[in-house]
Amino acid sequence: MDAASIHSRLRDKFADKILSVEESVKDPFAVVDGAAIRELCTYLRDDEGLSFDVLTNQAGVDYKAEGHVEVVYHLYSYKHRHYVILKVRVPRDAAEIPSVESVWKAANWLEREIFDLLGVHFVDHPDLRRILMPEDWVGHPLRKDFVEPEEYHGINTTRESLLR
Amino acid sequence: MSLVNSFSQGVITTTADQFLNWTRKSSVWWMLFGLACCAIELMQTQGPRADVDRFGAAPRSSPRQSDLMVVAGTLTLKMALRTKVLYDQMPEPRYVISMGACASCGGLFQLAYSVCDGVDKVIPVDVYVPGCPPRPEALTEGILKLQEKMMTETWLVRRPAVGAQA
Amino acid sequence: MLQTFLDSLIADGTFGAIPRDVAYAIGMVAAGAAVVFGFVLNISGVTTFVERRVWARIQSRVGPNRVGPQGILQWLADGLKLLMKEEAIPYAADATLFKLAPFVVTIGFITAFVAIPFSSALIVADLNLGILYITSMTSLVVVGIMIAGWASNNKWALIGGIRAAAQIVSYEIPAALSIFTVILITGTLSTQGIIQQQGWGPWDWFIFHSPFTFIGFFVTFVALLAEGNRTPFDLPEAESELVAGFVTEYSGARYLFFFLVEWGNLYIIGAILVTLFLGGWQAPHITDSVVGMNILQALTFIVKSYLFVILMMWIRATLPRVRVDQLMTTCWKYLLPISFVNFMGTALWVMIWPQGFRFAEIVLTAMGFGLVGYFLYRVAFHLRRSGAQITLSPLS
Amino acid sequence: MAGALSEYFRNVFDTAAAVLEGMAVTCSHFVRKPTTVQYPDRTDVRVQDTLPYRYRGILEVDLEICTGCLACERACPIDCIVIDAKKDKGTRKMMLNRFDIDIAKCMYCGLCSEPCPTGAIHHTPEFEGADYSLESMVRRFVNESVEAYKPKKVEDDPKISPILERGMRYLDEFAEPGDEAGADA
Amino acid sequence: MSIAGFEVEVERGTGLETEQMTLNMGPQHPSTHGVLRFVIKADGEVMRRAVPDVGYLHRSIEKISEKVGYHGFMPYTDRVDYVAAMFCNQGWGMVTEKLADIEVPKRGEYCRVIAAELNRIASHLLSVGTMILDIGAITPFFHSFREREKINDLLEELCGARLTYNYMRIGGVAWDLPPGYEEKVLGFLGQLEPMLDEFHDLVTENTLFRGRCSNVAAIPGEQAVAYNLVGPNLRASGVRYDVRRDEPYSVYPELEFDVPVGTGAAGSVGDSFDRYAVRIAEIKESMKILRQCFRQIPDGPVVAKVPRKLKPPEGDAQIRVESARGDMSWYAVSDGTEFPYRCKVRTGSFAAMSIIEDISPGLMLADLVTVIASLDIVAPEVDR
Repeated sequence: MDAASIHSRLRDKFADKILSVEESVKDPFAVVDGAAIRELCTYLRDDEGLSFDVLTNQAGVDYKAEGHVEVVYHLYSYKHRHYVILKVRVPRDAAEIPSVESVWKAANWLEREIFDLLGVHFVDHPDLRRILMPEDWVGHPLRKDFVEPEEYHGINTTRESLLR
Repeated sequence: MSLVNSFSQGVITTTADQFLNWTRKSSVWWMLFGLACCAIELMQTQGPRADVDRFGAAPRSSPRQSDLMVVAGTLTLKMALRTKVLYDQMPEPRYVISMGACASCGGLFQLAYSVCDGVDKVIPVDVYVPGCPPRPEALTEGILKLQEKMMTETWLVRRPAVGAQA
Repeated sequence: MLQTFLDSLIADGTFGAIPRDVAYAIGMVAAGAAVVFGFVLNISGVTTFVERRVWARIQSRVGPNRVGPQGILQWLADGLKLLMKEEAIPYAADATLFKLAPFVVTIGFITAFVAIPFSSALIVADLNLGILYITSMTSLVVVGIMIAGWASNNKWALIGGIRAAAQIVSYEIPAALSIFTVILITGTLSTQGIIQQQGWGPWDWFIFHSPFTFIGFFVTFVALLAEGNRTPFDLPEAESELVAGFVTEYSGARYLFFFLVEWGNLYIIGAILVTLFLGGWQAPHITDSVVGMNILQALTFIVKSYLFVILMMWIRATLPRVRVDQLMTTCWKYLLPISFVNFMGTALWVMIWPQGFRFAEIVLTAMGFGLVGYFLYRVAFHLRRSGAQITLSPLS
Repeated sequence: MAGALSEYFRNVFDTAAAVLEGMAVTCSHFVRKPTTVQYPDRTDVRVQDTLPYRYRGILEVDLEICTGCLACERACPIDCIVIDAKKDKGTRKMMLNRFDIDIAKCMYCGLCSEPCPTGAIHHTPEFEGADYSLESMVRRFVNESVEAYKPKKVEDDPKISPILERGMRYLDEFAEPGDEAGADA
Repeated sequence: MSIAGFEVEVERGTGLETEQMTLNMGPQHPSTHGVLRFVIKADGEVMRRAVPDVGYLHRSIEKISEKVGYHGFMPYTDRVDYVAAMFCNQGWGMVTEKLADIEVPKRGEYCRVIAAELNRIASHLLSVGTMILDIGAITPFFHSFREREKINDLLEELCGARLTYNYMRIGGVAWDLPPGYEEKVLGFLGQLEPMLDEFHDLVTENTLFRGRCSNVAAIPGEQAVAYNLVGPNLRASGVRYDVRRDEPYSVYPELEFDVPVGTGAAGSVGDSFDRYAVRIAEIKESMKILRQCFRQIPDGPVVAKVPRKLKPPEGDAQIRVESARGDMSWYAVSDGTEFPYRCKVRTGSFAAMSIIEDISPGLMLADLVTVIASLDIVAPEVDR
């Protein structure tokens, strides 16, 4: 199934939850309502004709200028060999999305990573802890306004170049 | 050792020192402490082509039995604290080789927010080996350089006080 | 032998007014020190060097070859370096036990040498329960290992210690049962007695005495491998699982003791096997000189047992490690029943042919050599297939 | 019962056979020649000389043919090259006052030698550079300021032309970009 | 509960107070393949739970992409997965080419595939070698490294480095094949075959090795898919999916190869032995691909003309590459400047690492190292 027909199927089912679709770009995507993402994903996984059985990638992007954080879901179906891209946009200062961990186990760590690096809270995630950064790290590094700390546990994080 | 630095220079003490240094240099046991890319080259150094075992340098998995820590790869801030602990666990005399650009000064990861720019910020380093990653022969050269350094050390002979040399 | 020598010295008046018992004691200590420093430590040390070279060759490397000519001083450098290194005792460790463990292990290992017969005359003490003494003394090692694992206050070390205990205690049974098969034939526990009943020719060795001893030899070998913590049974110090097992926290000279015991034990295993199954020091009678014969016998014995040491290194380089449950399965489900059958079978065999059955011995010898022949054929096959360059020189 | 017993013995036999086969493989290695290259001293040729032409070892600069165009400095993603090239007011010639490479930081990616117009900056097969301090690992190529090379149509200086030739040969190794339609060719 | 076929009762009501032991494995541990840490709850030798703690090698490669530009990021991708760097090179090249609409010349694509498949062999050799080392046999590790060293030589001749190749460029590759390369590679493949046979005799057929791997951490197909396990790990669980065949990229449609899957040869489908066997089979497939490549490679340029300051149009793109550790998914966002706005890579080891917590209960301590090794986890791929 190509992206357009998947999108139209989604539109039929969740009319008001699909905020917009973009089909003229390289990777067509649908922007969906964050609050309904779990519902949508469950449908995408369980529907016979779609059966998106795998979440291949989940990426967070911080659009500082637009004031939102975007979480991109790349879904793929081993059965039908088609994929779809969903995007969820949440405001930067109140980034909260329902977790899809219950839909795909793979989302567990991917969501933890997005939480760690971009500070998006995934509601109902079973184990939302920092994953890559130390527990006592301050800030979310992949946010565009992240400032590298000068010192971490007494270790200076800057180094003077020898090429003075 | 209570004997350290307790004798003045003499033929016997210098010979004893030489002998001690010889045993140390001939049996550099390094700790299995691969961090990143360089760890693969560290394995290759131990592997059939380069075979650093020729010089008596064998791998040890416990820091307690190692003489040499080859910091092979990028040291992240999260790992830097552990590295200090591991170094503290090693018994004296201990040596550190900083293998590759990342361990020496952060290298290409100086731009990163989570990387400790150089292992010398955490523990003292004896030999720096350039390369990204250094090829096994380059690390072998680093170990030979370290052996050279070991041979110049004095244990029994009293070292001149700091500043007396000037 | 030692006693007669001491007696003659006392008669000479070398000891002067020293009481007889004290003279004995001094003599024993001197002899012990001579054995320990002249042979035991060296054989352990050299073994570490040989092992590294053997491994290296199997792994297409050259191994240590820079320290001294061909690297033969490598073990000396290793040992002396360890002696002169800082000895750290972990803060939370049980210091007394932590210090005690290496000595317990070493005692268990060195005292075993007392009853090892190097030639018809060269034995510290020909105890009349010799072989039992050796097995019980080597079992003392497990106590040391357990103490080490416990006292280190390190969980990896603890697991290593517990594993060692379970393993060594279990494998003691098949090992002892298989050793008893030989004792059924000889009727004596004395190591010299066992060897004297064998001959220099392979057909006179107990391994080819009957099909049961033939299998018993392999059972003993496997069980002793497990008792010596050697691959495929090196679980207590499994490097990839338990960091370094029970020695994780040991450094410096204390580690050196464990180090010596581990490699020295190989020689003891070889010596036990050679004594029991492979004719011990028995050599063809080519000279009438007692000294000459003794030298020849000692050489035979040392070479034979050292071949086993090399075999064990070679096994270690070849085989992966078993898992704990597989270790126990091997012992209780395979080795134990087989050694029981062996024991009963040998008993029957000895009842029927008390003087041995010549035909079976010759057939078994032929089979043994046939096995070696087939093995060599496979080796040649692998060599041919790989198309690798061949060199016969062990030097590098 | 019989099945279990035969399986029991088959297990024993299989294990023994597999062990024997493995031992035969390893035994055959006893007489194989080790593949070790005994760096540094016991080799027939220096290891450096056995490395391929493209090997990316420690960077070197031939100042004779350096044009001072700063292309390498710009290409370096981690700024481990620092060049100070200034036009001398009096002589109106490009002068190189400084050309430093921090080989401790360098990641040996080769991105700097690719845009060089003359092949002045290039990787050598040299890899030995271990040292006791980081400061000594900075390679400073300019001792006193030198004149930058000015490309000519035909190089006739006998001193420079072999160096330039070497530089151009180094550059030739890099692939020539085809145009985008080249895919169909 | 059952361990390796034996029913084991862990807690009997004997009144003995038992306590679970918390073990801390890593970050420095001989068999964690880099720096990984596991917090293990163990009941004697049996694990109740092994919780991975990653991030000890988080080098913020994704953030750096925002600072160094499209060309300058290429060497960094080498470090995403240093064991199989070619695939990361290729992934970054492909995603940028997709963003900027660059077409790679045919010969360039073939060069990429040749380099990548050589790298795949090297990576799998390392993987099986370290797996056997972790299981306790020392020699096969050295033998696989001996062969790997030869591949390193070949790649060194091609691109000048042994590990961090930086071979590919946006729009193609940096160097054409050196003269006489075909003979060298084919010569190497010719002698790799007997080596693999020997490996088979030494390792694969070894009952002790099989005993350690069979039925250890068998992952059923559905679980593997749910955790997004990819590459050899997924195929070992019986799911016949290979990006090279099912979502073809580069010149893979022109090449013929099989996709091996786990068959449960030593136990159940998807166990550690299957993962090992699939890797060995893939080495053979890669050899097949390499031979075809050299037969089919056309003449022509190897790299397209790409501006030195590349400014792809605004937008995002996602591509997938079949790396040695499976489907590697690259997602890049461009904002029209010469620096990428965001780059995200989802790697095979990341998923493989996340499944360990789920499959660890009931395994023995010794099995954990088998599982880590058989899943072929490379630490920087998890952490990036």
